[in-house]
Amino acid sequence: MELTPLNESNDDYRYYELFIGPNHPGIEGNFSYILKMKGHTVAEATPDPGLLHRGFEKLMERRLWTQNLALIPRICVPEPDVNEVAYCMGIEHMAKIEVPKRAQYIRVIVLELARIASFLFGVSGLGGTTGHYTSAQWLIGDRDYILDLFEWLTGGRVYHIYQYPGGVKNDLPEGWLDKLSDFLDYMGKRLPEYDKFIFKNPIIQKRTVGLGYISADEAIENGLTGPNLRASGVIYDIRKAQPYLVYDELDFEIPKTGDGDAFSRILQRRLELGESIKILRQCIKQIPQGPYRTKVPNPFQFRVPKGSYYSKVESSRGEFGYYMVSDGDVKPYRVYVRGPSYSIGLYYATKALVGMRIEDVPVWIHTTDMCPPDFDR
Amino acid sequence: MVIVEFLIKLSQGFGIGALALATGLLFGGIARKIMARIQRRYGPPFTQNFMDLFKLLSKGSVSHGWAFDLGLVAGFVPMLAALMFLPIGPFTLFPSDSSLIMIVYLMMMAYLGMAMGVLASGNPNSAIGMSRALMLMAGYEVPFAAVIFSIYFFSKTGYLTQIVAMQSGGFMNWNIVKMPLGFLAVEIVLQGMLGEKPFDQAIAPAEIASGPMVELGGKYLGFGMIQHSVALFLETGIIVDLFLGGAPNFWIFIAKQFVLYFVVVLVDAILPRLRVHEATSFFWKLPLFLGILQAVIVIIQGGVLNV
Amino acid sequence: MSEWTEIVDYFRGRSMWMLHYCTGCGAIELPPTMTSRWDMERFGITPMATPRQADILLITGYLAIKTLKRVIYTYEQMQPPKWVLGFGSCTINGGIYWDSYNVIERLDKYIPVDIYIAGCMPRPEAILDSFVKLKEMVQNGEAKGYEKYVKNYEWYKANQDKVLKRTKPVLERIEKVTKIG
Amino acid sequence: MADILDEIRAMDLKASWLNDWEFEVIVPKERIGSVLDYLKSRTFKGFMGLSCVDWIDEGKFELVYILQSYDLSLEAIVKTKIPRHRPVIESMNAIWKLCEVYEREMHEFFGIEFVGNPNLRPFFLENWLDTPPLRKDFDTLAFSEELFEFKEDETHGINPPERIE
Amino acid sequence: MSSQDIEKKNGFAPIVGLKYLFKKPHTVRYPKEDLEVFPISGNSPNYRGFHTNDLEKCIGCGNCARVCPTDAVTMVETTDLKPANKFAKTVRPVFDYGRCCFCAQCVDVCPTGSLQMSRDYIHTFHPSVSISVEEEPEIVSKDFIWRADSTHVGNPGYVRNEKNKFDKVINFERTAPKKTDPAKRKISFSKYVQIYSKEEAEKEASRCLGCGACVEACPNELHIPEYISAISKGDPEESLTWIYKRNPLPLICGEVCTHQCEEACVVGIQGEPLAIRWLKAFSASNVDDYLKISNFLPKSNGKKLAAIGGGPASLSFGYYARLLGYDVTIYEAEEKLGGAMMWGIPIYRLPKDEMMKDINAILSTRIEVKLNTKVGRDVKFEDLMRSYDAVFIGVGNSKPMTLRIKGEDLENVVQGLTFMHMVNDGTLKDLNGKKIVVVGGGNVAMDVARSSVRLGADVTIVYRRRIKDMPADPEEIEDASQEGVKIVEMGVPIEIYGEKHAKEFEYAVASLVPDPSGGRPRPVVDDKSPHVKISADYVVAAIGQTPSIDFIPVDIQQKIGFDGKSIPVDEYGRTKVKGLFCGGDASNARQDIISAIGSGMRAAKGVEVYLAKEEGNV
Repeated sequence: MELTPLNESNDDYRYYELFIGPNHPGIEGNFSYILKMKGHTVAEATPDPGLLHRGFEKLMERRLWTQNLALIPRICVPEPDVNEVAYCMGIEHMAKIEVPKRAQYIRVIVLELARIASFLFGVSGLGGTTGHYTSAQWLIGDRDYILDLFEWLTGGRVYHIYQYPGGVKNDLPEGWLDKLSDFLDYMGKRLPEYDKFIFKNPIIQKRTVGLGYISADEAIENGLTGPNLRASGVIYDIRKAQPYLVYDELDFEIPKTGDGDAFSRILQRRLELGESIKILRQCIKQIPQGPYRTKVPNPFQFRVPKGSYYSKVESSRGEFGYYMVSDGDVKPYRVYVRGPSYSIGLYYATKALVGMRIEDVPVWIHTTDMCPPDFDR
Repeated sequence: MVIVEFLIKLSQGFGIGALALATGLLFGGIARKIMARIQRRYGPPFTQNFMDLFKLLSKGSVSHGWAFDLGLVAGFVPMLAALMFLPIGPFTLFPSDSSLIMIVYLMMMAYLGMAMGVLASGNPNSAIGMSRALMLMAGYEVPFAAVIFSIYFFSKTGYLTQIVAMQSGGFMNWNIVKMPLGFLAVEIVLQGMLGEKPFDQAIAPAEIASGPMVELGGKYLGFGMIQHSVALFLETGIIVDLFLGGAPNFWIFIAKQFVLYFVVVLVDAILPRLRVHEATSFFWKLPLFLGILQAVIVIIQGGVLNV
Repeated sequence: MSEWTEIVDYFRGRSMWMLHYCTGCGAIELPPTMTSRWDMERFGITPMATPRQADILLITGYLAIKTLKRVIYTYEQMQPPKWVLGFGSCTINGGIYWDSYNVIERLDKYIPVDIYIAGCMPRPEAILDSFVKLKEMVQNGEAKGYEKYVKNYEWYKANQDKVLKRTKPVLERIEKVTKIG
Repeated sequence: MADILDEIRAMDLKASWLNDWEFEVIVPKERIGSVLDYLKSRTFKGFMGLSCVDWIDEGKFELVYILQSYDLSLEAIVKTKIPRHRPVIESMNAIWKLCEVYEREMHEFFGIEFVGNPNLRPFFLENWLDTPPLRKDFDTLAFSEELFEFKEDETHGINPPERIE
Repeated sequence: MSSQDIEKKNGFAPIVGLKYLFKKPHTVRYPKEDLEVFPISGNSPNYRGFHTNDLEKCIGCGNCARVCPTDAVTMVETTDLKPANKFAKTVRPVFDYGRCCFCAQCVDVCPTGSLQMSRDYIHTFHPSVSISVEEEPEIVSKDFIWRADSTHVGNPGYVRNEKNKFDKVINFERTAPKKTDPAKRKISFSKYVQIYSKEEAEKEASRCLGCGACVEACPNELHIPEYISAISKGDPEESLTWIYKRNPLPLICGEVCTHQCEEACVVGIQGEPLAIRWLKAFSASNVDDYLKISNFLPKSNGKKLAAIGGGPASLSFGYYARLLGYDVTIYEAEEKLGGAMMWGIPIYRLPKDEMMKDINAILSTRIEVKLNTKVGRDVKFEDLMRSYDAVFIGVGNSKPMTLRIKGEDLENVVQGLTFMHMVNDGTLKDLNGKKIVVVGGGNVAMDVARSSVRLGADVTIVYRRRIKDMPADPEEIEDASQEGVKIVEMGVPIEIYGEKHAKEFEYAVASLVPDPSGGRPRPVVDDKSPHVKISADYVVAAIGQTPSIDFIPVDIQQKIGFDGKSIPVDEYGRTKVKGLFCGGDASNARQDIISAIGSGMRAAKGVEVYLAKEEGNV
């Protein structure tokens, strides 16, 4: 690459192009920003998505409703369960399938565990970008314990393929809840260490406090959702506002940080992690016995009645939505996936990154916890 | 006889080079082990760095022009040259020429040479990295200079051999006791010199894809690694000579070096990276303050109070 | 000379630096493999930020056409000796995206692959296992994919160009796309 | 809450609840801008997504705008149909700037032209010369077989029993 | 910890990390160590690894191949195994691990439970340096394709076995049709099984996996998956279109078919098979105008065919021949069409109006029917042969087999079909308080027994083997015993006592000896066998019958090779005499309606082939 000045005669600076990604440790996943740089400062950011584009929406139209269950976890790799749940909930709504209470509790457990795993993954990314490798190693190491739980429950470490229209595929294995409870105890011990090691760390605070400030109005205008939106002071959580599953039976709060900067974004996640643990503990106590799946027709005869529905789940990154259209056949007519990172990664980043120094770009990317596969699809 | 002497010196020089390299690599390996432990894992064998170096030297490499090659040589040779003047325990290759200023000057030369080389690669990442490295250098060289000034003033000499000699006779004579603030400043500076976190802005893999090293591959990276290892040995060695009273024999010298490096590694393990301007301004604040304070104390002690 | 080669190969096998490039979803199992739970640094494998420094390129799953281009650039930037690992089903025969319009089917048509790992995605154990295997292969001098690439460059190039440098539509158009202006 | 639907119906539009938090509005193509503008003024400030459904038998594309009201906790699904053979619609980037990227995506995947959108360059795909891929008449398997040169055994090795018909 | 607490900066807080310098790492040093977090060492006990397949248990239904979202499963012909049962196919799944995504959907849908996943997951392959680049992709992908067998069976992972089969996505429980209470139905001849409602039918149809194992079991190979799928879609008309392609008597078959298909149904291996028969009845009863949906176009090619007998074989022959454009004439000896269906099947199983619905639909294709015309008596067979282009014999079996015991010639010892004829034509109206012994275990025996119950009789069935060996439908047997029919197992008839009328019936309780040639066990009566006498007003022998083709001249009989039991024909129903075709019970191995329909249909096709050849010769 050459340090070529771009032809902008009215400017004395030498601009040059810098690729953040795809082959760059500072980017999440396989995604790229092409930055036009002015010294150490970003003058223009252009996202270059599609490096992970697999054409999910097309492939889903070619597969049976339930076959797609193997496909959709891959839309958001670090947190696959939200896809499964959102998709199944959409089907259940359209086909009017009742989901047993126990299955709903299990789904909440899975979702909240996935949220914790996703937090650990996301903040470890921050550790990686700021050079705080020890925290990255710790968090990913601890995330593995969640993967163990998932593996025992579902038979797969990352792609669980555990949800099924009408409930979940199999019951909790014997002793699983004890194991979960042990894990929560362990997390309870580790969390203060994380706080001291990461959140109270003066340099982490120096790097993130005040970085990438966004006001509440701007956040809404730019389509931010989830923790990123809440960190700006809009206390809106689908789990509270439009309770799905059994979230209305559980006692939890939406923490408020509201500074709108990078630090409050990770802090928001950290505080929500505490709430997740609270939810999980309640679930362990409250989970009822009983069936865990309503029987639905087998995959070859499973037809969803004509109609369309937008089903959504609060993921750790924001609102994960599935807009599904059925023409009454065994295959979906159209599935549109609304990834939570779409607006922030492809649109808001072009605004937010401008004027930012190069060293802050990866930090900003990681504090927004964006996940390229969910907008590349 | 001159020829024989020259040959002896030459082989001794090679010996020192090899020794410094081996020690540097070993330190690197042990540091990786320590880091790994803090990160709750086992880490690579402590000989890993040797294997890495060997592999790098056996690997194919791409040059980016003569300036690239020359730059690397210019980065590598001064570092080795500086090493020749370092009193290693009781041994000094050129006892009469261990001028501190010269060593520091040669070290800076090495970095500038490196800068020239990597800039020739044309990769913006390495340009950014190099500009960061130089900016950082501007940061830590100032407090370092302040401390050196104190030592000059205190020891009334610029030769390391003499500084070491002055500290003989027990722990209480070491400069670390006499100039604790200066030592503190230098330890922080050492963190910066070695490019360990929080001062690794120059390489910063996640930001600028390892900065200056971005276009170095194979043998070039191998030379970079040698340079880094030698620098590690040299820089810790200087501080051992300056503050820890040198050493009666080689092993103790290495042990002292390691203690210094150990602290660096621990800090490296628990702190993330600062922004580059923050790092520079940090050097101009705390370490510089300590350095100047030390200088003032020394001046007051030596000049005014005449202790 | 052969002893020398053996020694070199021994050290090459003990120090393999991988390129830190997440090409596909298999990359999600790399962080656990890299970090404290599985710790692949025990084998001397560390992630590297740039292709110049890397010895092994992990193709972690499917390759979108756009990524394929970057991967080829990356691969060609790497210095020999270099090795490619194909992770999971997608690199072998298309995997779950076998019918996708944007994902290649067989990786070794475009770059030479030294070792394939089954799984979707491979567990950390499987990844470590393949690293150990690759180490043995390197030490026995069996991993020579990079030489193959040089030897058969024309063939690889033709395959790459077929996918990357399309000049006319792949399928006959059924309906004309309406464009305005 | 329910009165929002009455208001919309008063505008001579079809609207119905999908569940407690979601309603859909069917809007003729000409009025889409004004309806979205109106909804935005009625607290539907969050733009959640833009989707498109290819009703190939009808010869229509259906654009689906998903809006979110944080104050009312409601989701509005606004649908409009445009002809398939000359898919043109005005861009909504005057109302939501971020609509631009969604429209760019729909342009790429369906070939819909958004009048007023300054940036309809290729986005996810590189060097795409075929039918836009998410259209129903695009056969992804055939494309894949052709481009990546592999053949699919449709029978899975099962030979259907020979029968007298 | 509150947010303010966390937010507080503390330069010394990170030192907490250093304590791990002196703690044991939590690294799992694979391959030296293994995970130790699960009840077993290594990966999780239900891990989704490589597949295992119990090749003996697998029936090759191919559901795994069809459900696979990655198209990784191929069914490949195998030669090295013996099939699990008579319906099993010889294909077995082969997995392409260059495709497989380990989602376990194939395991979830495996009806036999033979396909499972193991905990093994490691397989690496490195192409050798010597392979040429052109061959490499093929060689690599081949290395990851292998047949699932018992290689990994010792290390089971994701398993759906007998214990947790309900976790599968198959629905094992049948939606039973509504039946009238036994107490109520035993006093009435009205139909007691309700045809499915729409919801029931859709629910039942939605259990179908669509694998088509039933198709091969069906004597006429109906398009079963297609028509069930259409029902599940909620479209009985489309369903009937599929049925009508190979069966012009859908409602009759829907009510009384012997449903071989249900025996083959893969869902039945671990659960209850689909009620395929009732589903057919559902679609037939929900469509009024058959011919509209069957796309029948009246046409004529001027050729004339005759069919002897008015049973299902002839009707089927007539319909498909009409479809091909032939003019067909049916010669029926009785006053009504239907043959065995008319006279042999009781109306509580097959109401006559339902039967006539099917028959009338066929007749409305303008088939000529000559009732009360017995060939051989009213018309000469040779005349038929002369005046028609081809003749089809669909006379069925009318000569009953005899018990060959003493007292068989007494009055009130009747044959099953004769008895049923009497019931159906109304000559036998009341059996109140009478004791009836039925010998035999087939469907005719059941019909006789249950009709007698409805006429007020006290019925005992005497059968040579055990109940589970009975050839009758299990459902029939169950319903019969619910209605109060006594069943005597292993009763071998010895003698019937009485002077003019039968009074007493004696049988011996036999013991079962396994058949050395592998068939059903044989009852053996020896000296020790106890003999039982029961009183009987009627003894009905329902042990089968053979065709009677006396109307055919003896020379032709010899020519076609009639051996007294059946007429040999080829796959097109052709006998050895040119232009003479045969179908139905007279020539079929299986003697039921669906086989008769099948043979009629094949014969129609055979006529086409035959006449085309004839013309070619001219």
